[in-house]
Amino acid sequence: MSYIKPKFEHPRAPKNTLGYTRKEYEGSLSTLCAGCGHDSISAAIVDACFELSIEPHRVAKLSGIGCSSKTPAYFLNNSHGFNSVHGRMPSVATGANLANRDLVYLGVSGDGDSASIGFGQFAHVIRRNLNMTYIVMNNGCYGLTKGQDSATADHGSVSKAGSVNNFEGIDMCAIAIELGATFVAQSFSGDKNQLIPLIKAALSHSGFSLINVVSPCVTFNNNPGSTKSYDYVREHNEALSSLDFVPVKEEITTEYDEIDVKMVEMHDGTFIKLNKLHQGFDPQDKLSIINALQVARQKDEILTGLLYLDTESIELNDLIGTVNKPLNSLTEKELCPGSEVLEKINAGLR
Amino acid sequence: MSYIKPKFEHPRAPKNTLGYTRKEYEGSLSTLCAGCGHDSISAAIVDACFELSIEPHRVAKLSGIGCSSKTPAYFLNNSHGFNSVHGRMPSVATGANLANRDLVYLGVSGDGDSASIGFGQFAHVIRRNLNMTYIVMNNGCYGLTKGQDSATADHGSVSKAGSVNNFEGIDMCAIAIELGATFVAQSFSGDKNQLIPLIKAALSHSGFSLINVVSPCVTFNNNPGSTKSYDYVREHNEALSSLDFVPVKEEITTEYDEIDVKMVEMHDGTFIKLNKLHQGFDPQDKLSIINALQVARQKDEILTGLLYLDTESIELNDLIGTVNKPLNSLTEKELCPGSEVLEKINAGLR
Amino acid sequence: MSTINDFVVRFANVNGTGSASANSLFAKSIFRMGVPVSAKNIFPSNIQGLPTWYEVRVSEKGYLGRKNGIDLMVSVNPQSLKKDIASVRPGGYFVYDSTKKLYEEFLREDINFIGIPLMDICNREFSDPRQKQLFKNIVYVGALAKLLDISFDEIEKLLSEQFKGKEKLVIPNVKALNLGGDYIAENFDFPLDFRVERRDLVKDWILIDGNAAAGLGAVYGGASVVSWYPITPSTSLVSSFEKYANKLRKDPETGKNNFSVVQSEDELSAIGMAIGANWNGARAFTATSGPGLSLMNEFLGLAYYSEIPVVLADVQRSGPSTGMPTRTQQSDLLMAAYASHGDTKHVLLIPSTPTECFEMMADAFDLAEQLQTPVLFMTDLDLGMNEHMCPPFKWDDSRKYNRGKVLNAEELEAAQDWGRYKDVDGDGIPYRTLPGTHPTKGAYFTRGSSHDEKAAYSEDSDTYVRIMNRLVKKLETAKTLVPSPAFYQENNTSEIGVIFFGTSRYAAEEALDIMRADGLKIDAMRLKAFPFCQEVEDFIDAHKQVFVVEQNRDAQMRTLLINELEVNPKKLIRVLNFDGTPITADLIIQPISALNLQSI
Amino acid sequence: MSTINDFVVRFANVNGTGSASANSLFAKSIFRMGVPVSAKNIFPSNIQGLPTWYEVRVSEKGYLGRKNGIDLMVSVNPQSLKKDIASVRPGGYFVYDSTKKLYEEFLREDINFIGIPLMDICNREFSDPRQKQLFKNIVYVGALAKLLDISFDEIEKLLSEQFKGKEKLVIPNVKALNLGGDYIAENFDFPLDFRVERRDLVKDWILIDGNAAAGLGAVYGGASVVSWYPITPSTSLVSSFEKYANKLRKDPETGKNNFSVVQSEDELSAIGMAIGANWNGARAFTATSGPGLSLMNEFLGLAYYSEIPVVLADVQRSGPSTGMPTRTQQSDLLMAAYASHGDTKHVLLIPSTPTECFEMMADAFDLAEQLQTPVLFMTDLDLGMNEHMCPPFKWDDSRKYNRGKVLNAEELEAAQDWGRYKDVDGDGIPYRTLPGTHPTKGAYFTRGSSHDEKAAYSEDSDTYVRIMNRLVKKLETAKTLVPSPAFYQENNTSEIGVIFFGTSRYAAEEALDIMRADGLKIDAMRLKAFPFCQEVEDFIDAHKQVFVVEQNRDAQMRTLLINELEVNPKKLIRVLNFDGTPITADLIIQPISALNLQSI
Ligand SMILES: Cc1ncc(C[n+]2csc(CCOP(=O)(O)OP(=O)(O)O)c2C)c(N)n1
Ligand SMILES: Cc1ncc(C[n+]2csc(CCOP(=O)(O)OP(=O)(O)O)c2C)c(N)n1
Ligand code: SF4
Ligand code: SF4
Ligand SMILES: [Mg+2]
Ligand SMILES: [Mg+2]
Repeated sequence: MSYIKPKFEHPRAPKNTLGYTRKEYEGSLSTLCAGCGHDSISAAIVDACFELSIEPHRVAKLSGIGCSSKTPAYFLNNSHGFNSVHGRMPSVATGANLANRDLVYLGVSGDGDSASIGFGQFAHVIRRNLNMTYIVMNNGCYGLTKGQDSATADHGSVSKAGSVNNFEGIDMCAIAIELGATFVAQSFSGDKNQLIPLIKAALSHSGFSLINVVSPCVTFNNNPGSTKSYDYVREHNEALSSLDFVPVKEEITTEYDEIDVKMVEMHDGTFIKLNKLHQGFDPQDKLSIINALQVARQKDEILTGLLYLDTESIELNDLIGTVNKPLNSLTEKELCPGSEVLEKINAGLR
Repeated sequence: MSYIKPKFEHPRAPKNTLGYTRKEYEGSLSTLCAGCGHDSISAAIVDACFELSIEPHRVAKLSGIGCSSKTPAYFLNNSHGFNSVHGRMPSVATGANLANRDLVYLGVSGDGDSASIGFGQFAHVIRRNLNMTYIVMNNGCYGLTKGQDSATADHGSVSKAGSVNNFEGIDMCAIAIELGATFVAQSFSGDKNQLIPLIKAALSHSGFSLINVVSPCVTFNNNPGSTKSYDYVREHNEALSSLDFVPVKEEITTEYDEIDVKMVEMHDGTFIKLNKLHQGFDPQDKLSIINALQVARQKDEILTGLLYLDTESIELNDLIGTVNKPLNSLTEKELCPGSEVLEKINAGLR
Repeated sequence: MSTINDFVVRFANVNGTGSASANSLFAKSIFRMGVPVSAKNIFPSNIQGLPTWYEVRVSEKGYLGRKNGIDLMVSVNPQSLKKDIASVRPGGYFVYDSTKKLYEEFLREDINFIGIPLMDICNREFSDPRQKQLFKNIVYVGALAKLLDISFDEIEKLLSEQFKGKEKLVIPNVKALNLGGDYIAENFDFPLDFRVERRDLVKDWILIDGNAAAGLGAVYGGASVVSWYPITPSTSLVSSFEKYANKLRKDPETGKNNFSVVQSEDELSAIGMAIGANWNGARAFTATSGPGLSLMNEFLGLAYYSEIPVVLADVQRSGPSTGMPTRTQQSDLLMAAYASHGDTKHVLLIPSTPTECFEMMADAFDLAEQLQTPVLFMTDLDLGMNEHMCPPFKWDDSRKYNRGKVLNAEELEAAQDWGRYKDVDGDGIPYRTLPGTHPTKGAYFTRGSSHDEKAAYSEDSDTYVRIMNRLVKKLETAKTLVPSPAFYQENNTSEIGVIFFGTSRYAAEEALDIMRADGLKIDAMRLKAFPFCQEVEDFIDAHKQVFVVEQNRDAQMRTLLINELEVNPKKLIRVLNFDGTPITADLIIQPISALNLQSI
Repeated sequence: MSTINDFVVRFANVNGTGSASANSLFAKSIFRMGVPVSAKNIFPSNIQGLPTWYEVRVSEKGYLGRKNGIDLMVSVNPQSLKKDIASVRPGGYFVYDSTKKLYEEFLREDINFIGIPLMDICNREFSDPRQKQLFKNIVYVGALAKLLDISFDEIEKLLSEQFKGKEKLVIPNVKALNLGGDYIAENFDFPLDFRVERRDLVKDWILIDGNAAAGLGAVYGGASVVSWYPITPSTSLVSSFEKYANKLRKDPETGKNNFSVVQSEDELSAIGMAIGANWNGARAFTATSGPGLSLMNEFLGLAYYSEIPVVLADVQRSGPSTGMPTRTQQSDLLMAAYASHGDTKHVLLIPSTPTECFEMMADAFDLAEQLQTPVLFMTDLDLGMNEHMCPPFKWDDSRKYNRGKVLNAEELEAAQDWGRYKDVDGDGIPYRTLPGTHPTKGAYFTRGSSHDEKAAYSEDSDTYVRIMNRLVKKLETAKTLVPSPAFYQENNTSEIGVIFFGTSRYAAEEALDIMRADGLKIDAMRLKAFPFCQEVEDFIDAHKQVFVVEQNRDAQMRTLLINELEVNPKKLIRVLNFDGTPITADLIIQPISALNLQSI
């Protein structure tokens, strides 16, 4: 359990453009282990939503089952939350989104939840390009059931008990790109500066946004030999770029003609500013990132930052031609064809 | 239904090294639609097993549910067959293999079976490198439930009823490679010359072998506009190589020093001879095939042939350190520790 | 003496050869003559090339159940020839393609063979190879029309309706029809000793299959999200929804859809989406059959415990496992009623006709939202995939959807100490809120883990018990909301009762008439829902012996009755048919008469 | 007067702080003194930082069930302090860390407070920060030993066993122990008015949890393939198998494993693998809990219908849905017995002690192979995860595994017209073959679709019915093979009976003693299996009124009894506890006495 957050907030706590303070984006007290990476991600979510000035009650936060999946209780107390069943959050999120395309959908999952039992749903929600931000809190193990290897445990990673994992680890980002994901990022729970703008960018993307965040499990998978420990990740983290999220209205003052900076315009007119972009890599060129990921794997590097972005993305509701108005707000008038039509149908059946 | 096969077999029908004729590898009468691609694949399986001189009763043939999954009834009548439940054949095959690692495991599935409901099991059986040959009879639709699009239906493919598929199709081969598959091939039900040696090579591989075979559904998905029709596949088929399977004992007489021929030695000492190999492509270089698949996709080409082979593959039983002796043949002596040991255990619990 | 409007015709075809439309043309023409008719497809679980049958019962009295004994068999499938000849009742007729001679050994002395050289005729009269094949079916329809005195006019009218817009096709069809009729006229006596005679018994009734009706019911019931995974025999329910929605639910301005249908990757996902959509305030459903229902268990438990409405249509087929996927059964009842681990109970609706499919499917959404729980619409292959004659659909335009206890922003603003799982009204049903309603009020955390009245996570024993007991109370409330059973008498007059439900209705009503005509006093009740309302209990209480008719092996409804109503099992006698074919009146009469003879 | 060997101690800790081993040290020391003891963990569904309790009951009479009323509370968790103080029985004791003062408002007049400055002591006596933290637990064990007159020798012996090989650790542990004892000796009266006294009541019994025992049972039962997916409270069952197998099942020559354990990607896969392995002739099992069982429904139907042996251990927890994952319940019974769509029934085994876990788990494999069907081993969290005193494990070395009807190559060679699904022996159980056995004989096609006696696909109604009825016959045979119930009297002597099963045993036996001592005549039966054998029916027949004790809301076992044995529900009276804590004797006595007082 994390320590109790101060209840007191300074009267002059900064407010966002909606007039909310950060406090209004917080959640209940975390019951995770002190030092758990997941808590840092929760904090980054709070920051991102606060800074983006999202109305908290317009967010629906969903999860599966696991330590990671508990976190929606620890951020955004004014949002509706849904802690569903193990590995099946994507389907619940899909249904919710079909019912009301106007909310912001934020899904949180674990590597067990998404790469093991939920791998099918994970793949298919990507294929459908559901308009949601999907954060995998990836610790390479099943925290809540006491630390078994998950399907993202890397080949050769050593468990706390000393056993070596012989199976290939699933690379969530590479898989997502192969499955046609339109926004794919990777980060580290310990790197708030990278994570917060990534979450902001993901929330601004129209379509499916994956952020795979390596998030060490201090209790079961933070030992030497683990490839998901704080130490290992810090050493092997290779940021493809640092980035800033630039809200649409913000004036663009800096000079962008430097070689290693790239501005990517998002669907809603906001921008992502990629600084110190790796050479030979372009997040809008799928082949370049596929190659980069393969090469990084051979070098035991963990690439972080924005990996891939398709700004032409068409999200599910548009793919299937649904009206703009949220379906859950349709009234009898729009839903029910009425008795006259029915009489005609009857007539056709005689 | 296919036409009745001649019951009469010529007394001098050729025999394989075990003394069996091809007939002894056949199955029951197919009940699939006349012209269904799946029937050609069944025939190729019969040929491959016959030519490889596999003992039919040492094969276990398994499947899920679908037209494709019915086919194990149509080949190898002297093998035990298991028509399990929809999408879950990989788990049944895994259990079977763990119980007796000495048999040959041949799994047959459809694209609905493997890419939709069974995608999770498909991914995880690959990760475990189960020693089996896994054939996907891929027609881009659900034949048995009357032709709905499956998850391998290509983006933009037009259905018989005229609707356009808006979702990304899953590329079974690319996914398998990304997930660490150790033998990945692609073929076309109409190309017996390519398919038979591929099946032979797959059966000789120690570890997981995927053969994704485009297999048109004449009844529901053979219309113009479909990217899984006979015509489309014939036009867009781009063979990376033609190949021959060279049994270990066969004398190597031809000259192999030509530039476009590559000999790959398999785990059991047999060889695959790749003829007219595409330039810049090497089935033992993962990056080259990943790139080739991406490029082919952009050009609407269907790459066929042996795509990837890892000859260092270690199959599941070896990964987890199981004895060589089939577990199902262990006796009480090997299984039961006996009363003396139990008394010691009791003592430790007091 | 000839029998009027009372016989059974069976067609033996090869599936995938286009016989289906010819056969239903035959059935519909009788319907158009005002004579009650029912038709059943008996088809294989494959796409092309295997035997398939179509059985038409014509019944002046309006008995729409299946009946044993085939009066006339039309055989166009050599594969099943032997079996088909054997299945005709003595004295019946066997119509076949005489282009090829029948094997001597198949012939029977006790039936009449009517050979028509279908292939010869078509080869001679048509040039297009597809037409040569297809019109064989129309030729035999013409022959039957002659033999059975069916109006050629009605058939021609049906053909012109069918080919509206493609009028060119009408002419060769009519030609084929007449070729068949003429051949009979020239070569055989006609009409037969059983035949059709025009009546006015059909009134304003319609002919439709239950799945089509249910799909339409869902459109009328306001469903806007549908998630599903293909499986026989439920697939056509969703196709029907989609078809009607595409016609009736387009936004007039943009032409976009006021609904969405998503084919999911499996049934777990299908029910997950439906739950997610309902959680978020859209009316959503999924449809499946046995294997899918098995896969939905975990999610059903979540919806039950976290109190999310959801509608699930289960079109039952023969289990267990893959079973006989193209045969009917009522064998998912027990699983449906108690689906998922832990203590759970679910609401079931059980339609018996397409009209009820339409109504109950629409009602299911009201019920699910009122009760905030899954409602399972339990139909079967017979009802879902066969066309049934039934009363026309009705809709009261003043009807408002009952969305149950959902608080809007103003109500939330006014609410004192709202809690998602509080039993404010004493009916076990709490108030819910939808995401996005109010900036600071009404947000709560939905979970399948134990929670208190404020939806907070809790491992407290008392809290857990309180919520679990409230769910029991909610099911009590459900009993007052589900449809009451139908009775077949004003007052009970017998010590013997019979209970039936779903598609057993057709055969049961016929059996009832026959038994009553035979002087057997017997009261009857048709169940429409689970949990059972008071009237169900009263009916059982009022009788000494009650027969429970069902189409499964293990008498699952009887189990539910015994268990829920604390009935002495000795009182409830099983009447079972579970061979995959729809139950017949005979199968019901037999055990009842046998037992009653004994007890008299 | 002081009470000997009859009291309850509860420890309130924070989970993840290492208190577990200190607490079980406490319990085990009493056990070593020959005094019956039982201990229960009451832990949260999280990893670290939340309240967790450990409850130890000491009972001269050997009552191992939970008992209400805490005589002594050891509190080392400020989070739950208030609740913990409130939970002590009047006159009881509250031991706490007095380093910090207790809030005035928490104090109670009617209990005794024993403050020990645990933190101060440890800070003073130990330098290593981890030791400062960990040894607080040992200090309070020392204090308790003093207060309750527990032998320090026994504790020291236990410590040296525990740290065998790391002897250096023994010294500081003993030091901490004595620090606690000394503090009591210097500051308080001791021992208390209830205490421990050495006895010889434990005999050769052992102390182990049910999951460990079941895992060992599976090793002895010959399981060689295990496929599983982690879920509380079943995880430790598989860990136990793996631990013992790693010790006892290595191939002596190669050091390789004579077994394999695969952690699958989910429960569908876990049961699929177990089925595949059994199909191929290895003994295989999986273990899970409620949510996993829900997911396994489809595959269970396949195994039932295609007749494949498989063993499934369901360690039940509180449902529905995620429910209370770390609380106990017996609420998966109904789903387990009738799992999957269509008409199905499954065999259940219900152990009540670790000894039975060992035995029944081993027997489950014989039973599954004899019957060629799933066998579900139904235990619960209380049995699975808490250590229970129980008779030692026994194994008869002459025992041969009963592999059921499997034909080998010679038998196949000799067999006339073998058919996979033929009922040759009239017991409903056919003969099976394993892949690879014979070059030309015995191959067949396993399928979940309808099949005939030769395993060929069939849509024929008669064939389907024949096979389905044979499966009923097979279940009849199962009744003769499953373990008979246990009885608590030589002959029935009362009109009242009580039925219980599983972990209710502990409380029920205590209740029985008390009620009988109170002069209430009552017969008792403990169920061990489903389907019910004749003796179960006889017991119910022999009584006018039968109480059924179970740990679920909906009286699921009662439903099974009524439904399977055609019992009048009026006869079976529910005695239920479903709040997630193990049932107590009180909860059983209350309703029984109340009803019997009424009826007298
Ligand atoms: C159907 C089902 N199976 C198993 C479980 C048990 N379970 C709970 S959480 C979990 C794994 C969680 O791992 P992950 O998603 O990586 O989350 P983490 O705890 O590591 O953050 C499992 C197996 C469950 N709740 N439901
Ligand atoms: C659990 C479950 N859901 C749905 C079905 C219905 N079903 C049978 S086959 C099939 C799709 C088969 O498609 P595919 O695997 O591509 O095989 P094909 O027929 O195209 O060869 C479906 C959905 C089923 N049998 N089981
Ligand atoms: S067990 Fe691991 S994942 Fe779970 S809360 Fe603790 S540190 Fe985080
Ligand atoms: S429906 Fe399609 S896949 Fe099925 S048998 Fe016919 S052609 Fe083959
Ligand atoms: Mg994890
Ligand atoms: Mg397909």
